[in-house]
Amino acid sequence: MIDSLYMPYLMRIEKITCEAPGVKTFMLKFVNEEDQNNFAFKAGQFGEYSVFGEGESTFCIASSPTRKGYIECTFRQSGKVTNALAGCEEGSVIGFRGPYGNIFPLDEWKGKNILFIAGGIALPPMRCVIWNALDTRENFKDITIVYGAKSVNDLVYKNELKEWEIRDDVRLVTTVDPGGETPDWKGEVGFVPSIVEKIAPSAENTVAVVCGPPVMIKFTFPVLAKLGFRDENVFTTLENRMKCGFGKCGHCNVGKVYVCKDGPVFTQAQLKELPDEY
Amino acid sequence: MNIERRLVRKDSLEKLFDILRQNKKTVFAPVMKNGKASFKPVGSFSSIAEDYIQTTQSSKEVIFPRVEKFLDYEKNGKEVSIKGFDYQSVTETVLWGVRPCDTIGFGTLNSIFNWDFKDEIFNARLSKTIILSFSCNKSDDYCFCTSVGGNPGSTAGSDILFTKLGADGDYLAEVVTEKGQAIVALASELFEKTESVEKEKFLANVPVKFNQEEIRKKLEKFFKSSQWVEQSLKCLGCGACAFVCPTCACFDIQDDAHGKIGSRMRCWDSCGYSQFTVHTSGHNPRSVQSQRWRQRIMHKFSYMPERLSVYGCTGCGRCSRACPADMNILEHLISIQEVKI
Amino acid sequence: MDDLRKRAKELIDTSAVKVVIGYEQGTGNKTRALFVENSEVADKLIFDSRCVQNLAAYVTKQEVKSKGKMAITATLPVMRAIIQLASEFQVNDDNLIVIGITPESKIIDFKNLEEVETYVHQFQIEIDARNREILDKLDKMTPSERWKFWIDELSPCFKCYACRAACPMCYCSRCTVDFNRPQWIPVSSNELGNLEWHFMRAMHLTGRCVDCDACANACPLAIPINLLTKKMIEDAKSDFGGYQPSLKGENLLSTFKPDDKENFIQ
Amino acid sequence: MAEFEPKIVAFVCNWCTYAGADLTGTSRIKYASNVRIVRFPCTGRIDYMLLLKAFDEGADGIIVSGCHPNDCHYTSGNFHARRRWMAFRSLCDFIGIDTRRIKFSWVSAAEGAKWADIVNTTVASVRELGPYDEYKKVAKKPVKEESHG
Repeated sequence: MIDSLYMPYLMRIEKITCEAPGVKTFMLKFVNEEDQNNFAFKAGQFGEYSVFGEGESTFCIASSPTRKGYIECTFRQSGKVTNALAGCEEGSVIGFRGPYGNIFPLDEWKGKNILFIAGGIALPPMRCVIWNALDTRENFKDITIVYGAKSVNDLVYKNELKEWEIRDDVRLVTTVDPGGETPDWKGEVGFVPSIVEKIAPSAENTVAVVCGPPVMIKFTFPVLAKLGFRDENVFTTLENRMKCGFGKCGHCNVGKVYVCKDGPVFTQAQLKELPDEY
Repeated sequence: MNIERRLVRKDSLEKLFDILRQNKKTVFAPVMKNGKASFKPVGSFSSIAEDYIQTTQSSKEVIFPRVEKFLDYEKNGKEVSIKGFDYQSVTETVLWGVRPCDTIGFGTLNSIFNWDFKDEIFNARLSKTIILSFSCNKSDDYCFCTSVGGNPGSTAGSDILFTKLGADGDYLAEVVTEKGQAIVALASELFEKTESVEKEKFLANVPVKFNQEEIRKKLEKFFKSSQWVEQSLKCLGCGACAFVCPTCACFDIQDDAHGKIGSRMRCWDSCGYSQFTVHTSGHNPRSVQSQRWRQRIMHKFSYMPERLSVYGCTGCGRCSRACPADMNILEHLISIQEVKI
Repeated sequence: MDDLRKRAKELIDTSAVKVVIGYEQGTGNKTRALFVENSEVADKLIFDSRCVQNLAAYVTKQEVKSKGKMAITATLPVMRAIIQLASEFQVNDDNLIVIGITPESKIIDFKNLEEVETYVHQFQIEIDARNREILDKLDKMTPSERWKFWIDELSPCFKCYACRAACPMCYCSRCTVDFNRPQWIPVSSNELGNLEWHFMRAMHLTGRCVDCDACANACPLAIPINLLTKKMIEDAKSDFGGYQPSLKGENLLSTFKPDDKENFIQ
Repeated sequence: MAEFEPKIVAFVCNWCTYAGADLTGTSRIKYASNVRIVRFPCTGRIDYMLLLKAFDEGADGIIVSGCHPNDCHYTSGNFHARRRWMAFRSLCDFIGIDTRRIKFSWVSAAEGAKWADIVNTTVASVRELGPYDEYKKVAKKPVKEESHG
């Protein structure tokens, strides 16, 4: 039987983790073992997750390709499909199409320092590449993670943040917006761009990966420029509305680019060539 | 293959139609309703409309239906079973009476659906469709095929192109593809050998109005022009232009649920809708109509030639005819060409 | 026509308004909306029997509204639409001047919307003879025949929403069909999706429709969708004594009378 | 073939008809079990689209019921509802939806017997009309066959 591009894999929800209010992580395994064996992806790629009867929703694969046998996704309950997903229980079967899109060029980053800057729910797209880098730690020099959220409650992957904090081969700086701290909060207090400016990482031989809400990105780019980062070395992901995931449905088209095909990973240099429609 | 030229007597067309029907082919042909011609499955030759310049909708619907089901699912507790597209359901279909500006559009759609990933469902429909087109012997002010690389007697995309030789004349049949030859083989006695015929004089005269290469070059630097706002002020933001267009292929993917069972399908969508690009957060990258109108033109005349090596317009003029606010694409393209940068 | 142009120029030159919305010669034999923002452009203004697009659809359009105070060339249906919009707080005397225009192309100067309302109230909303005939024909059918008629008529609808876009009363920034939680109307343009879309549209226009036929004129597929709203106008007449758009803002379906008469509630 | 059992969905208000239906039960009055009751705060809340949705999902008949005029818990919800029903019903009729399958009624909290009667007569009349195939055909028709409208 020939299947179409639109046929999803059936995935079983193995484990559900509540990350923050309205934010959940699903660990998904292929229902069909053969699908599992034929499946491969790289850091940065995304998929179309679906609840049958509700529709499909686009988000990244949040687990690292170095961890085999499953994929993970993290989403915030916000629309029709993510709400339906949030209502699923462990053991339920959902749909997944993918992987789609381009990748973070980890091969090109060998021998470099990596600076990860994430805000709020935008850590998941970065978690994949962070773990990928940490699992192949010998390939990179210093790894720094700056992660901020509105409040302590909104920080996702709290267990992993602890793990990264303990590790001595990665520097983790967490921050919450002023007013979002709790009495026993030990991290920074302040907006992500100003924390980046404060810790002032060296731009020398460093790539920066920035994911977060538009306003965070808008104010982080100039800080990075001031620190001497070149546009080609600053990476981010675009989150345009998508439907098909493979460059046909037209939704994510921005200028000559199909975000689902040419992205979601772009350098700041590439973004500067694009019309401001993302 | 070389184009074979044959002569089909005017009263042989009906015989050809009947032979197609006898061979169990579904024939889609223009039918008149409420004063508008549109493609419908047709059972008898007499119901085919004759006097029309252009159908209101393009014939793309036969290959890219407005609702296309991909899969059926059935839920059972936490389990789900799914059944994919039913390729057996795609049967041999004949498109009868298509204009050359429509047939060229199938090439464009083919580029969209196959430029990278291959869309098997589209391909299944395209490969099962036989395109019998008819040259245009009349045109109106909305037509501009000759400005976008087509012409009223273009064989591009057709399996057989018929050209009526004079008001009450017979037809020249140009057999373009093997699919066309297979049709000839079904009714070889109707396709007579003929001397070379000058078909040009029987074709509609559609003057060239602009140069699309020039437009494309101009658009490179035209993104920030105030013209988009001026042109689109009267645009009401409906999707009529996109839905009648032979090359517009944007779609949405939706589920249709009935209790435990349901299906997933794609349905037509339009970049002119305000909701087309809205993020779940509420952020809308193209929040005003001028941006959406710009996207429509840029996509057809700049992005598509760059990415897919085809232009997204066949000059059929349907969008202009269908527009409730008289947004005329030809007029707008000419005014873009005339702007000095 | 000269009067109209003169009036438009005056309004622009004296900065009374930023934009005058009127008609110009379109392509083919069509007319279309013209937005006069400087007085030279005013010479393009025309008015004749072809000018049937309901320009009131533009006064709620963000891009037009944001220009500043507007003036609008208004035939009777447009005036009705304006009053209805005013009753729904979409326009008011501070952001809109109405240039009335009679079928004989005579200009009527209105000082304010109240005067427009007074003018509008001289005329009842009446279904034209041609459509009345069709309605009568449909009335004589059995429900099953009507069902067949509508499923068939609506089947070509590909949900381009030109009817919604052209309707001055459909100004919601997010229409019921655009909601997916819940998904009130099936997105696909299948029989059910089309039926429910047009059903919902007709219900939302009940007591608000100004009978301008903009929806039917806009439909690229010539589906007689205005029959639905016309029927609702007729029934409003027999059930509730009819309605007129009114600045008092008492819409038929947002008000009631304790003694409304029906014959079907047990 | 088993006898056709109509599926009836009843949209009722919380304060009168639902309480009335409750009384039917506590009074041990038997009535047809074909009805599925959906409770609303007020008839004014019963969106007409919900009635169409009931048909979409396979209902053969519908009952809509609430407080008698002047008895509305919210003063005027049922008056608003009445106007909407009048409009809704005439649009249904015009589009060809079988209005014999939609029963509107006022049933107070004291009218347990009336509720039983409304249900029984509705079930009987819908049973006579048979399954609402006309609507079901449109609602459930597979998508692929519709693509060439």
